[in-house]
Amino acid sequence: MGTEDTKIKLIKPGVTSPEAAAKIGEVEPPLVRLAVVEEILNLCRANSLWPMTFGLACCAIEMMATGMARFDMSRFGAEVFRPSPRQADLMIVAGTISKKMAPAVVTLYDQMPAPKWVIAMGNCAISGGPFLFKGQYGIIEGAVKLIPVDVYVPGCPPRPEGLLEGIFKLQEKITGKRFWPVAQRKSHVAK
Amino acid sequence: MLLSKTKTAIESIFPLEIKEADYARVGYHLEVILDAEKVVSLAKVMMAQGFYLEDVTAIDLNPDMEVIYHYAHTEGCCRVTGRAYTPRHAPEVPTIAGIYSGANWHERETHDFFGITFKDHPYLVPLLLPEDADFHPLVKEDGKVKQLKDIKRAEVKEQAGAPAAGEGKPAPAGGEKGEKA
Amino acid sequence: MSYFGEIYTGAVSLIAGLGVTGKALFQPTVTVQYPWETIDITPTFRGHIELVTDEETGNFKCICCGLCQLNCPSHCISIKSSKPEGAKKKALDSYMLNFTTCSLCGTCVEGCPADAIKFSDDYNLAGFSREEFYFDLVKRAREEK
Amino acid sequence: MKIERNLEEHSLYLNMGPQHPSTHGVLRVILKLDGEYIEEAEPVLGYIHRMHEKMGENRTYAQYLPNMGRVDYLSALSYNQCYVGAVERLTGIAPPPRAEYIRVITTELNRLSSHLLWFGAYVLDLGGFTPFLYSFDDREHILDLLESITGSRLTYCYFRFGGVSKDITDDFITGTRAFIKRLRMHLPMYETLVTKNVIFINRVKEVGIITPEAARRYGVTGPALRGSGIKYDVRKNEPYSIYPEVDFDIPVQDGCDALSRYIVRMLEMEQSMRIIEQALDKLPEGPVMAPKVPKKVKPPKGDCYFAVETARGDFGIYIVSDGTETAYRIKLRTPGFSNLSIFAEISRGTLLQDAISTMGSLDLVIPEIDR
Repeated sequence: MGTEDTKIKLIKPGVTSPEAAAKIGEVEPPLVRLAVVEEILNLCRANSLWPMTFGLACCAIEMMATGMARFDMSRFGAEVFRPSPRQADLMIVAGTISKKMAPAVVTLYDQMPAPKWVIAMGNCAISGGPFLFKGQYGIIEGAVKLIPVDVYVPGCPPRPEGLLEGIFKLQEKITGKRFWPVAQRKSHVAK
Repeated sequence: MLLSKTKTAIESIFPLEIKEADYARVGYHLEVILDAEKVVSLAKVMMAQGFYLEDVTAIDLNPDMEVIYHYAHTEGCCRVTGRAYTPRHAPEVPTIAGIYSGANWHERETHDFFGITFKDHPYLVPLLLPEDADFHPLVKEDGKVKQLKDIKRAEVKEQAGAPAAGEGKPAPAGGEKGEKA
Repeated sequence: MSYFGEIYTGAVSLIAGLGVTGKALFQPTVTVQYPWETIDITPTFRGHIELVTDEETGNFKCICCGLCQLNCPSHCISIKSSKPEGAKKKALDSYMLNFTTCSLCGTCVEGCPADAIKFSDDYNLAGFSREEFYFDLVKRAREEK
Repeated sequence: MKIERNLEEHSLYLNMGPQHPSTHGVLRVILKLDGEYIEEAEPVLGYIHRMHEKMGENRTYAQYLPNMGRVDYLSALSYNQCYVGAVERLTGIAPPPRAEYIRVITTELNRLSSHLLWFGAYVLDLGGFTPFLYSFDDREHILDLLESITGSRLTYCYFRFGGVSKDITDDFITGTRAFIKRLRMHLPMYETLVTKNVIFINRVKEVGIITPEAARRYGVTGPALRGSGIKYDVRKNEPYSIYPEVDFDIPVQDGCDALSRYIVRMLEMEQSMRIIEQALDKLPEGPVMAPKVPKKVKPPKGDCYFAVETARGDFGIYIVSDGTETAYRIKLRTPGFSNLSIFAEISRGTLLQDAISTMGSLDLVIPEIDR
């Protein structure tokens, strides 16, 4: 019942550990590396992230809400949701990954062209979240067990602002600098 | 009206095994306790009476697993619960997928969770669990599984003479099976 | 329906749709430029939990009863407390919150007999590792002061 | 049911999902196609099976509450209501009237938000993007209202055994009234934009026919059943909470097709608004929690069934208690499970592109089907 063996078997044939899984999709270094070109490319990549339409559970609704009128992810260049992994470079793992779904998640990740990034949105994608209990038999305890994750957005589900912050963090990771100010929270506690 | 009509219809086939439940407390009107063989004839009666199948599920009990059929009616308010018992070590009941097409999935799910075999089921493979799953998650460990008398509400209705005696006494019909353990 | 009839009905429903969009064009803009400006978040918002300090004494209100730890459905709270020699009350040593398994149900806050925990308003958390969300609430509360 | 894979045939096997934009989650459907026509369809479930029933046996009654928001995250409050209703029936706790009113108001708001999301997503499946933006805009207003009292936007954990966790405020009441006024203005706009649109009508009319007989055989409930001309709604047939005290209708359409199901949902939104208005008018004063709720809920031995009408149909919880703090068995009867099971039958012989309209019109929420 949900032993370590079955978990690894489910990940992918030939891939036996998360470390090996982390190597999937690494970009081979270019023959000639020009720092300026690289920087410009990264700037372009960071500001036009194309996420994949990939909703798993509750967080997917918040992901949709982030793309819609109120929160409008397109202001930060990340609104082009692509149904096909071949056209996407950002995978937002929004929801619980079950053991049955795990091979599909890995396949989808493999199909994305490099360079590619992953945001684990919500507690389920981070660690299994509320569905993590002793004797559980159905879920993968976090997306990081399957694929390398760049940014974590906690919450159950996170507010759309959380996902936006995740995108900012990812842009920070790609380019090495932050474009947007940190949102000044108005504390309700003072009231 | 609907209730009495249904009761009569079921009684014509199962004269002894039907009892009226206290709706306000348990949420269903009729409880039918069946032999495992008779679930199909109950399904036929319910179909003829215009009921739809809510779900098929089971409870892991010792020594007999309880397979539960919930029926409800679309006109008016009448809920019928059918209960069948099948041995825990080799649980098997006939399928009703031939009568209620929706039962197909419910039975597959019950097979997933409890390992109950539905005889003559057209396609009894795991539905919710992975295809190669070889475990039944809702089957309890040996130490945790209870007997029927541990989960049945003590009968206090009707027996005006001995309301307190209900506590120790197992529920009729099904309860006796639990006693034998 | 005739060929021209179809064109006519098609055109009518197209224009009707365009009309709705057209109307929206002339409605006032309500956009808030988010990272620069923010709108107030509701006071009831459930973020991760925080420890409340007593304003008079400056100590934590927590009485270390462990009810939050016990009630939590996903076991994300762990408290360590000790009773110093001669002291009347238990003192809080550490209050660890594993926010990555929290389901924000509010059981801990409601069940707290001393009103010692509250929801924070951290609505835009994100980080590069899971460990960033294993909060040491005692440390956090001290830093905030 | 099962698709035999015979390679000599000239049939095409098509895998739709588990990652597909119009399955609304992780549903996989194996389709056997003869050209553009579907010969067989086999939905494959379990891609988001989250062990809710197993968790019910591991957690105490109160600890199981947050699960309810996650079974069906779009109408989480209906699920909250069903679960607390079942436990209250089992233990005999009676919530005060104000709490019942608040429950109905918030649940109906939640139903509105669910229908709005369905409306947007369904039209998006059929190729229209604009209504999605409008419906989400309206939906955000509901989420704001609900967040102001429950603290969460989606996976509410608001009802408690014997009441609700927090009283509603005057701001909420005025906000709700203002929202209803706003939605009443927007519904005709949706009608112009979508309901009267020729392309939309052509894609949904006479598509995905569910006959009343088939609906009964599969146990289809909710708007999908009412679109087939059967007037069945748990709120009327088996009244719970304060539904007997409010006046509302059950919209029924006889078309049996996707368009009828669409119209039923649109009409239901109006009825939900009526319920909310009446409940707000009648809202009694008083506490929102029953006075004597034990800290540890320990129902007596026995079983109980409780059903509510969610946005998708008849949801029932069957709890078996062995007298301890943890349920012996919790069975969730989810409407989507039965509603989806009919898909294989109604899509047989139809065109592939109609499968999308059919599936969308059933209003599937996959975590609720897989549990």
